[in-house]
Amino acid sequence: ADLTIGFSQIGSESGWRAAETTVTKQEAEKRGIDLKFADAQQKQENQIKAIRSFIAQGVDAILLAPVVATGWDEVLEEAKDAEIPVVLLDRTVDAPEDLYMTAVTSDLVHEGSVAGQWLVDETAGEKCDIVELQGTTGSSPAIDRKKGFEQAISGHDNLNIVRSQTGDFTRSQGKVVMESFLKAVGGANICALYAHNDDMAVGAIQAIKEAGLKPGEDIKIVSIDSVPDIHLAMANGEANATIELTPNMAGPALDALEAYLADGTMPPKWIQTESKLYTLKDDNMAIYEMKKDLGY
Amino acid sequence: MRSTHLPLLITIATFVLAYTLCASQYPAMLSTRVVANLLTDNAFLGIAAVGMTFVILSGGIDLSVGSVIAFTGVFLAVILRDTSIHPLVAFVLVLAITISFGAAMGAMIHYLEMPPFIVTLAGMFLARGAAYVLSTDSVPITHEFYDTLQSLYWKAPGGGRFRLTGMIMLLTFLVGIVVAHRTRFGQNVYALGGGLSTARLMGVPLARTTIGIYATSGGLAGLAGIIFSLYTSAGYSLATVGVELDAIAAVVIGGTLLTGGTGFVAGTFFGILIMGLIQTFIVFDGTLSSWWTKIVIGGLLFGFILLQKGLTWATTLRRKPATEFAAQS
Amino acid sequence: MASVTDPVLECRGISKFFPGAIALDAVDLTLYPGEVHALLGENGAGKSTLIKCLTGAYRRDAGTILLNSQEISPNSTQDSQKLGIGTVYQEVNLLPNLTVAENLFLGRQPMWHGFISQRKMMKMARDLLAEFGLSVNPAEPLSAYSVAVQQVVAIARAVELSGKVLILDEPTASLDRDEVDLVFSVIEKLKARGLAIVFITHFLDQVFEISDRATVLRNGRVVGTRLLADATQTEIVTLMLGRQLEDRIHDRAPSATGDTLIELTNFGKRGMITPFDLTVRKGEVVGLAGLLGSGRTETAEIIFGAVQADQGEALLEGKKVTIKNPREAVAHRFALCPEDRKSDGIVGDLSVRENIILALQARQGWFRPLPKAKVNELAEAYVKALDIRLASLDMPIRLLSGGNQQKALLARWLATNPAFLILDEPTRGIDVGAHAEIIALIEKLREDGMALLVASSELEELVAYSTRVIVLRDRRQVCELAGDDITTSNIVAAIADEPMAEAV
Amino acid sequence: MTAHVHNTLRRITPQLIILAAVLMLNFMVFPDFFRIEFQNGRLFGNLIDVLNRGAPTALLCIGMTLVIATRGIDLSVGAVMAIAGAVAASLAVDGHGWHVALTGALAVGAICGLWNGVLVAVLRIQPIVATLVLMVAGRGIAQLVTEGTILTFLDPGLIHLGAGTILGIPTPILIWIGLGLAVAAVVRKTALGMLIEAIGINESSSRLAGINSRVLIISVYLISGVCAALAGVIVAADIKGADANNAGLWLELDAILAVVIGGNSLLGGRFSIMASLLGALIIQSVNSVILLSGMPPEFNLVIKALIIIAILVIQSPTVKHALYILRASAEPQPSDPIKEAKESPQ
Ligand SMILES: Nc1ncnc2c1ncn2[C@@H]1O[C@H](COP(=O)(O)OP(=O)(O)OP(=O)(O)O)[C@@H](O)[C@H]1O
Ligand SMILES: Nc1ncnc2c1ncn2[C@@H]1O[C@H](COP(=O)(O)OP(=O)(O)OP(=O)(O)O)[C@@H](O)[C@H]1O
Ligand SMILES: [Mg+2]
Ligand SMILES: [Mg+2]
Repeated sequence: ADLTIGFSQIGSESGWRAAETTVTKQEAEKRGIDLKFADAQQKQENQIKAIRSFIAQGVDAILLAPVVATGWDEVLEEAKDAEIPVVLLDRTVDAPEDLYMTAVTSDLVHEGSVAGQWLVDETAGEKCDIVELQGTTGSSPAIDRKKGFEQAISGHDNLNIVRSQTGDFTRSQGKVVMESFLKAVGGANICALYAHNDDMAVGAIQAIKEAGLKPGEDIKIVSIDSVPDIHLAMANGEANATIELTPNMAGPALDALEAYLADGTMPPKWIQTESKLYTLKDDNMAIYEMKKDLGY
Repeated sequence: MRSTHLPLLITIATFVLAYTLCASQYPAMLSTRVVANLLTDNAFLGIAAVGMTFVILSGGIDLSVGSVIAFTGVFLAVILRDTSIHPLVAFVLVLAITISFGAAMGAMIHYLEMPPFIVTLAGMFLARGAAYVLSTDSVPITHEFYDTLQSLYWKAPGGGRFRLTGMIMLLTFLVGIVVAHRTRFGQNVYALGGGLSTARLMGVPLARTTIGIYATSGGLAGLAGIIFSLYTSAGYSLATVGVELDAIAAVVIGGTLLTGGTGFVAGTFFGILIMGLIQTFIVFDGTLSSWWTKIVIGGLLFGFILLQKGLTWATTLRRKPATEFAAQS
Repeated sequence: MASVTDPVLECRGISKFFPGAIALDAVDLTLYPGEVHALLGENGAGKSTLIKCLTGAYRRDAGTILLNSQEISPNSTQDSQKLGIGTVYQEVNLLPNLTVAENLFLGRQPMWHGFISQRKMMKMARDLLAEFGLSVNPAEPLSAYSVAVQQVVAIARAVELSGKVLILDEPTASLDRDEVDLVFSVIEKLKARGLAIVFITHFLDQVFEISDRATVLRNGRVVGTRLLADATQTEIVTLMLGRQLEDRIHDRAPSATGDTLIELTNFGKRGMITPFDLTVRKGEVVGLAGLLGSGRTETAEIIFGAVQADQGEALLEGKKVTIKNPREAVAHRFALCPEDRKSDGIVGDLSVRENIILALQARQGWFRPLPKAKVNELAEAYVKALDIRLASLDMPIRLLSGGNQQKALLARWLATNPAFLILDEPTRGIDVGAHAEIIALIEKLREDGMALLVASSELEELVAYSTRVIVLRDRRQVCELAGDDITTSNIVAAIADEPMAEAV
Repeated sequence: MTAHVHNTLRRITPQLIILAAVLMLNFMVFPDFFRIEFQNGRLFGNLIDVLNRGAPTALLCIGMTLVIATRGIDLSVGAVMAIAGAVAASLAVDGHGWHVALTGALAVGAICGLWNGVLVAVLRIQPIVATLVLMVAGRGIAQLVTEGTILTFLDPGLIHLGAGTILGIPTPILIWIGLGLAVAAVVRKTALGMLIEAIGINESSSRLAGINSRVLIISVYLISGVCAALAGVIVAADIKGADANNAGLWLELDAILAVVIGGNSLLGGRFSIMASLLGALIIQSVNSVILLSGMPPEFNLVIKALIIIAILVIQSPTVKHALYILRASAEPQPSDPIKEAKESPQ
């Protein structure tokens, strides 16, 4: 391969991220790029170490999926000094724009507000008490998706978040926390569930079923990511809406890099991926079939 | 040369051997960049590991360091954001907090006779919880003093940057070595590790030493937190999860026995380097999937332990057969 | 001699209660400068407890302590060290992971500009140890040396610490004659310097040799203080026991008559013990004599499989057997009562009852627990037979006094009804009364047809019960004595002799 | 027999009191806490949740107690849970029945335990480091099996183990109580318990007394591995999928904490499985307080830390001793009975 690109991935903490890794590797292979992959096990320090090692190794470019927004200035500066372009994947950083070439991301706040807006439309002014399953406390998706959702429902007095607790982005915690919501608030009093990711929603659906309620009908469910299992649930009428976060961030990123390395075309600073809303109106079974082998 | 220096020599030999092997595979690993990175990237871990070495030498363990580092970072970031305090004052403040925190854990361990594992586990929850309460967001630090500190580096030929933080780590190790072997406090730490009741009968001031050990570890975790905040220019409550396990692994790879009483601060330094080397090697290789990364790290950890065990066994077998199991009890 | 001066140390009405036991009941003790004061009593009389209360290792429940007429109240051993009271506790209490020099000077290291001066410390250590006739490398970790060496180091450390009072709790238990002499010469020097020295031991000869006065404890009470110049051994023993010790005439043990039980040929391990041949018959007591480090313990361990032999073979009643580990040895009905009871013998937190049945249970297997009734019956029988003093069978064995722990260990092995019993220093730390009982016990076991191998530093004792004595030197058997040749002087001669043709 | 029951009761009294106190705290933040209904074919209520959600920790506790009794520690149980869940799920996905999946998972757990045991007992690596190896590598192995995805399965038999009920009681509750009682009975009715304690207190003495310490130590790690595997299967079955990334994450710390709250010493020796199980329930009740209190999640850890510190302080030997003295000094000095006790056996 004539191009060597380093990819510093956060880790493999969720199915979505595993899919992103798979897709990135596929995209690199498709283009004949030698991809150096480094898994940081959820630690920023490991990501910084990896980037420094990439620089020491003299790669042609670096893909970085940053675990957190802050703290990249120093190492990005080193990359810049070594004239290695850096492309950010799926999250941006709090660093001067000249330190990286471009960022291919969705807008986390926007995702939250799409979910909120869907619920606003769905309830159409009827009173609705919402429970919220937050992501890992302190993680940027948890903070931004909460923020976006709250923005969208603010001003609609019929919508109220009555309980909000972290489900750590995991299916089992989603189920456990939903169980406690059902008891603490009372299943009949919950009108909708907003989960920061689909995995927690899938867990919560099971808790709702075990409590003798019908997910999707008795309790409306909206979540984010669009992983295969939530489409399966939607096909069964057990969930209502999901917002897609595409795992294919590498495609646009590598396109931009190749163009730049070929003739110096500067891409825009932000390549935003679409946050597509899927509802029961879509052919969820087909989407499930399509997505299930993507490595989620 | 004391016969007890053997584990230290073995660790150093292991490192040299491993480095040579890595370099023969990837010549770029000989560059000053890699050397400088080993120092800079592991600075905070190294400093925390010095504290951990003292704790483990005394027969204890400190699970709270990762959380204390995160807390320090968040505390600094929040205080520098919300007040106009100078960072140096903030450093003093945060060190005072972490030292007292460590001392409080030491006091609980000594006066309430509770096992360190559990006390520091509770401390780990508490410190991280406190970080969350301060801020769940990651808070950037944008003080010009930080920029000044960050711009202090020496750029070696070949592009390696030897930064202030790495030098502070080296200094910490030097001080640690002197304290461990040349002061009464250090000797008392070893004494504690040799046996608590015996140390008591020999007149070692247990309360003072125990509290001192955990205060040292807390303080060094605080210093590591300051270094980490310099490293990332931010404070983040989810940072450095599990760093305590890395520090423990470094101490153990460095030849210190977890049962306490035997080991060297200098060994920990090479333990840190060996761990950094493993990571660098994996990144240079760049073909391992997420899961193979974990398996390989575990496998290499096992390999090092085994190598150490084997060398120790081979060299001590001839010396003292009679005390084969007296040594373990 | 001492009454003209003021006492250095006075204890008045010291009491100590343990849950389930009164260890000390209003004990008085007065020490004058320049005297060696023996503290005597049976196992469990409270000697060690008194020492620990005095030095602040235990918190006393009542009583006052006066040092030079000033009331003191040490709360920790550190306090008492600062007050000039140096102590050697009963079990060697040093740190095996530190070097000899570090152990000697822990807490008082020579400083140079605020840092410990290793060089000075090594020199001081070498000088100090030379006084005790020990030429070990002070830079080696203490664990490299035998219990005996460690004991001497502990004494040296205590001597260094004692500005006013030196307390020695059974310091000579694991020393042999030469070392004892060295220790005594140091004690004499300190005495001349005006120190008060407390000396605890079960060797009455040593008491009379070095001590000026003796205080006798029984069941936690002082039963008398005597000037030793005016007292006889019998008087002291009677005071200790509360009864007369029967004089037992030891018949020379008859030469073995029984069948051969075990036959070892060319048994040994490189670097540890030179290969040896050994035959033990039923109804025979083979004694092992030698200096410290001569390989007695190693011989015992290798026969029991605690250390695996790398050559040689073993025949048990004519059949070839392997002894790869203690488990196999126990299965062959071997038993070993180890020398270091604290680290190799007792299981501290288990009850006395469980400790007694431990080996038997291990042999029975995990899934065949001994019935409760049987356990109680066994434990009670042995506590009675060996006169083990305890508050209850349920108390953890670590709370027993040293001598009583030793007896409980003996009980553990007797309970397995062994065919071949190996005893390594069986009477270490045992009081005179029990001492006689154990010797009697050994004789009885022999008469019952058991085969015994006993390693001991007490030659009189060896002479009393052995049918044969094997002398070791430098980890090899150098001589075997039998019948009327077994006398202390012959053994001493054999130990001292240059290696010659008399080798086995 | 009754004396035995009496002793057990006395041993677990502190844990029972603490559990009661934490449950009362639950009641204070959520008055309906004790309500249990029969709904939808199963018992339904917070108390049931505590028992049900406590299952993984409780199962880990059983093995962990034995390991800790031998003076060891097993950090790998969380990773072993992930491996076992992954193996069960992949077997189920391949169309094998639930018993094959379960057997396979348990076998893998046993192998993991064996590995740990051999490292500790044969290679003499310190337990905390020996099991750290599998803790780090194990999750990777689990992800290797699931390829990083959540491996979803539909086998009703397997799902029943985690999410089903028997006579209205969630299966996990029956499993952990059953296994806990069984293991506790086995170690106490045979000599195993005492021999394990002996090894934990003084291995050298135990070996010289003829105890096969090597095999015993390997066995306890093996049991721990199997318990972890069972917990892993339950956790996977509960969500109908194996989540190799998160199953059992940091649960080893909860298990160790539970053992300590159960009053067992980390230095080995005397142990009580019952007390550890109560410890697991106490931890789960603390989690329940946090969930029911409705506090924002950023306070979760602080609340948990403070409650745990309070529990540990109450349980610490020093405080216990102080309470003992207080109680003893309230009564007249019991000097005479003691003297009798001392003299009677002689
Ligand atoms: N911590 C304790 N708890 C309960 N009883 C104890 C404790 N320590 C000692 N004892 C008991 O106190 C008594 C005195 O023990 P001590 O060790 O002082 O005897 P000793 O005279 O030194 O005997 P020996 O000659 O065997 O060493 C013994 O009966 C012992 O069982
Ligand atoms: N004076 C000494 N200097 C150096 N090493 C010694 C000395 N005395 C003993 N040792 C070492 O300690 C080890 C154990 O000795 P130990 O005294 O237990 O042997 P032993 O023959 O069983 O004597 P005993 O049973 O009489 O104490 C020996 O292998 C020896 O190497
Ligand atoms: Mg004593
Ligand atoms: Mg010996």
